[in-house]
Amino acid sequence: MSHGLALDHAAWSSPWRARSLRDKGVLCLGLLLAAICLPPVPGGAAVAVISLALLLGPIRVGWTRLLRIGWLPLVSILIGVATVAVSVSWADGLRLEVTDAGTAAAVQLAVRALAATLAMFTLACSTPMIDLLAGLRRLRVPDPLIEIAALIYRFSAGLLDSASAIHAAQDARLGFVNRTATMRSASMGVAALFLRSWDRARRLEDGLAGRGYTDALRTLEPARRRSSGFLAGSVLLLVAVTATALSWPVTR
Amino acid sequence: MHIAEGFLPVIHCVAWYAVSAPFVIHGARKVITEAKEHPESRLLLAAAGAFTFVLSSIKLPSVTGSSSHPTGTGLGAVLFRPPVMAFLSTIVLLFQALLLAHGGITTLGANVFSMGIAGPWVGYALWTLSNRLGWHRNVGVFLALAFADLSTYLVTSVQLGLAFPDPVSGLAGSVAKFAGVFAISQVPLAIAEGILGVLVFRLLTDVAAPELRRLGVFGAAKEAVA
Amino acid sequence: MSHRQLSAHGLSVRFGERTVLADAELSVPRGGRLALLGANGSGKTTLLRTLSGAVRPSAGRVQVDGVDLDYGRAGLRAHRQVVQLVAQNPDDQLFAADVFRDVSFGPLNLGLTEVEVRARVDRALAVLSIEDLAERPIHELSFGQRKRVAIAGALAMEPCVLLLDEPTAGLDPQGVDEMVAALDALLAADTTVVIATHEVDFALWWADSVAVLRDGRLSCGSGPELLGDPEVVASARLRRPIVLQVAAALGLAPSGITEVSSLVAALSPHLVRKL
Amino acid sequence: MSHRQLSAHGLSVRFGERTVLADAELSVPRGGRLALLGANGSGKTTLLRTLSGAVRPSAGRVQVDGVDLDYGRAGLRAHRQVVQLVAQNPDDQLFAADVFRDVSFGPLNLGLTEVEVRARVDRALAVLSIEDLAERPIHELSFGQRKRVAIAGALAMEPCVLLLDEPTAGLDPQGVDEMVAALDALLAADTTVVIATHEVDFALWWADSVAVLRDGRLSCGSGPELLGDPEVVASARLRRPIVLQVAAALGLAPSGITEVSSLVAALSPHLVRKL
Repeated sequence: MSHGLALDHAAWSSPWRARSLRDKGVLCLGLLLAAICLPPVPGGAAVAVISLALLLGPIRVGWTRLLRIGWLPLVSILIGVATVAVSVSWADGLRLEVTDAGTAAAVQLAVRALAATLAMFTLACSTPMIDLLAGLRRLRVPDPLIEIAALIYRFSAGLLDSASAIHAAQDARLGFVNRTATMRSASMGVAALFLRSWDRARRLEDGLAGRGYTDALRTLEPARRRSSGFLAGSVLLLVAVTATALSWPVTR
Repeated sequence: MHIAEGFLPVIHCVAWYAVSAPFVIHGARKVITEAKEHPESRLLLAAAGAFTFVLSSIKLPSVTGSSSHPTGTGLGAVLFRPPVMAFLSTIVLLFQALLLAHGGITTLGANVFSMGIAGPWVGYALWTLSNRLGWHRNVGVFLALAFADLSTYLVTSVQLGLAFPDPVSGLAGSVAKFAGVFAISQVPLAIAEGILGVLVFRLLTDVAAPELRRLGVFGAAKEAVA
Repeated sequence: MSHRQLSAHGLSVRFGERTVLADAELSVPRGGRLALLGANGSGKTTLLRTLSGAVRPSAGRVQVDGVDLDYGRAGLRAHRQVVQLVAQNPDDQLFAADVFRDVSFGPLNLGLTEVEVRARVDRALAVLSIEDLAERPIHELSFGQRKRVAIAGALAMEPCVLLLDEPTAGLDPQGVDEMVAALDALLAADTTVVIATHEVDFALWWADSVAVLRDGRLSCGSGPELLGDPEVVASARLRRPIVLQVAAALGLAPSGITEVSSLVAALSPHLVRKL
Repeated sequence: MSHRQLSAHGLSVRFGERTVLADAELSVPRGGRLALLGANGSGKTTLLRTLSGAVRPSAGRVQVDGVDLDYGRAGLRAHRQVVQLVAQNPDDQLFAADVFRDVSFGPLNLGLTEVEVRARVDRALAVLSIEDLAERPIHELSFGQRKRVAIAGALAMEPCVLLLDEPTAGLDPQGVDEMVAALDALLAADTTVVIATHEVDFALWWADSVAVLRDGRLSCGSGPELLGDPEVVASARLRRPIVLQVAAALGLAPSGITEVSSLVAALSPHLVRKL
């Protein structure tokens, strides 16, 4: 975890990792779909609450980690929502104003984006990237593409560590003391990273040849637990959310 | 700045997926052909993808003193060509969404179009044009990187503007609004990315000439000149 | 695994103008522990790579049971099931996201069925006592753990001979202990183990026999004899192991001294009284 | 360079839930050789990074001449001219194309004139006896050479204290000799040298004093005393140095024993006769 990707670490340590992708996929992608398809209130709100309960409950992300993961999308949602809320016009000089229609659209957007983000977290925090790629393979995405994606994942971890080590070393020698130095440091760092990623690939190719690598990077998939109960429960939950959301305006 | 998860209405999500798909499939086909002809290129393509991913997650100083993430797609387009970048950017954006919570799955199609297709093609077009006009390589690199970055953000502004027309001033207003928030603040960053690219390229020609030759970067420059 | 006789005769390797190995002779003792000693850049890694079939010698030959290594596709494929090389840096060999997937790579390339592959992975992890790491992501493992995973990946090919490049480099004392336990388990599982190292104290203690690389040539023999010889270690740009330095300073013959306890045993008769 | 007093008081560092350092106290002896010992993952690197200002402690403080380190921009900038850290892996520190350009990186950032930068680079290369490498591309250098270039890069900042993380890791005996000569040259140039290592034999021989990291806490003292204590080394997940193992097996007190010659000297009076 030295590279500090909190989402990645959460996924690998989640109790749900051993569940089959089919089960998790139906639930998590179902929630995501509900978040963007259903009216934000109550559909999106319900998805947000359910996702939050799943994340803090069975997926065991924990509050502190969730905040650490969540602040970046939260900030970017807020900037976007604020931009939608404020209207501009320039017919008679530049004017900024907040209209009722703008505010309503902004609130709807905020709820939908928040719900979708939390729904996406249920997948990202319970399923390592590599399992998702294995799922894509089963969806007939060609092998070479999956292999390259899996290697990108593996290389990225080491390269992120290199990037932070280079940054620390440059900082220690005052590499970010002013703008000129910063530009020089950044360019040297990027060039060094390029060479390192290239070198890494070459050396790995050598190492894999000894293990019989010719034209495919086949590996065996670890066993995963399928549960029809889990699947049925997920479907029921999604149906319930959808039904409630669609009948909401009628019952009110 | 990618479009966050859940930010676009469902129709827009589907539409951008549909618009991006042909480009990504075209890139993926090229990648598959390359991987089948030269098995070792899988590892090199993966190195290129990891490089792009890490580049997009490190901070870049801006001329104004604030800092932001470079898109890296201009550099990628020059080094690895736009079709390959369309594929690699899709992977990188998927990773950014699921590993960094930056971007999203529902907005992946839109983000791929701005960062993986529009940016690289604009950058590559300027790189080729500059080479053809016989301009200095540094000019080509600067233009490619700066405008790949800038066009990515402009396209993002248009995408958001289309999704959220301003109740007062309509589509024009909303695009101007988002461009104001994202693209204008991006101009200094685009310039910074362009300058950085020139410096990086100078270093790479010093120490990585064989690698660049293998990628065909020098060849492209020469071919375009001739 | 049945023991196979791996040997090299008149092996020369040249890279451009540089001669790395010159007429090297080596016969790997079956089922034993051989330590290959040499300074950095002395050609240890090249020798291991040549033995594994990854480098084709400019002259001489590598043999298994007296039969020359055939550098064709099928020949190399067969050779990889006899000899496996574990690189010094585990990241040169580990490519998958988690341990289980990575170790399964080699056996899958052998064209085995899924059941057989699963069994091989389980066996390899068990020999190295890293069953508990099976589902862990490789990028979260410590350096020592990654080293053992890389060994498991090679072991799953079920070779008769395992060549390890600097297996203890970068490991702290506890890491070395764990590596020694792993090597013992390999030997117990009937694998011949060859390590390349410059750590003379460790090599003297661990190995049954040693081979020292000097100017591209190999001298083979017993540890105390070769590593206790000031002329040999100097020309190999190594140093004498500490216990042999002590023995020499006190005028004791090196033979039989491989570690602290054998040094103390050799010394005891000469002490005035038990201190 | 004038000597400055680097010290740490009540230093605690936590990463998330993990406590790496807990209330560590350290006073670096001016102009001396301090070895910081600990197993992999014991927090050696974190301690060095905290002393260098790269990591901000959760509690406690780092001081220079009794003045708290100020983590503002200017404070850190001043601190980096007092303390420099050399990472274990030279490749994490070398990013320029050739040696001259790499070593000049720090001095250039200090805003010195070209003449001054050139003078500093020349001095640093001279101290490490690598003037002949100045124009060489870094990727052509051996591992040991790269390690010395990384030290030259830190030295060109002209710090009073140089912290080296595992300076001997991965080096063969000749590489270690060259590193020792480089460290001696640093000391002769009035630099205080602190090394972090798990190589107990080397640390015992080289250092004037040692600090052992156990469960995030530091124990400081003399090498023979601390490293000869079975309880200390066991709880630090280290081992006793070989000469101290021999001394203990023979019933000799560890004090004063740091290498083969001092062991032999301590032993001689107890021998029946010169063997």
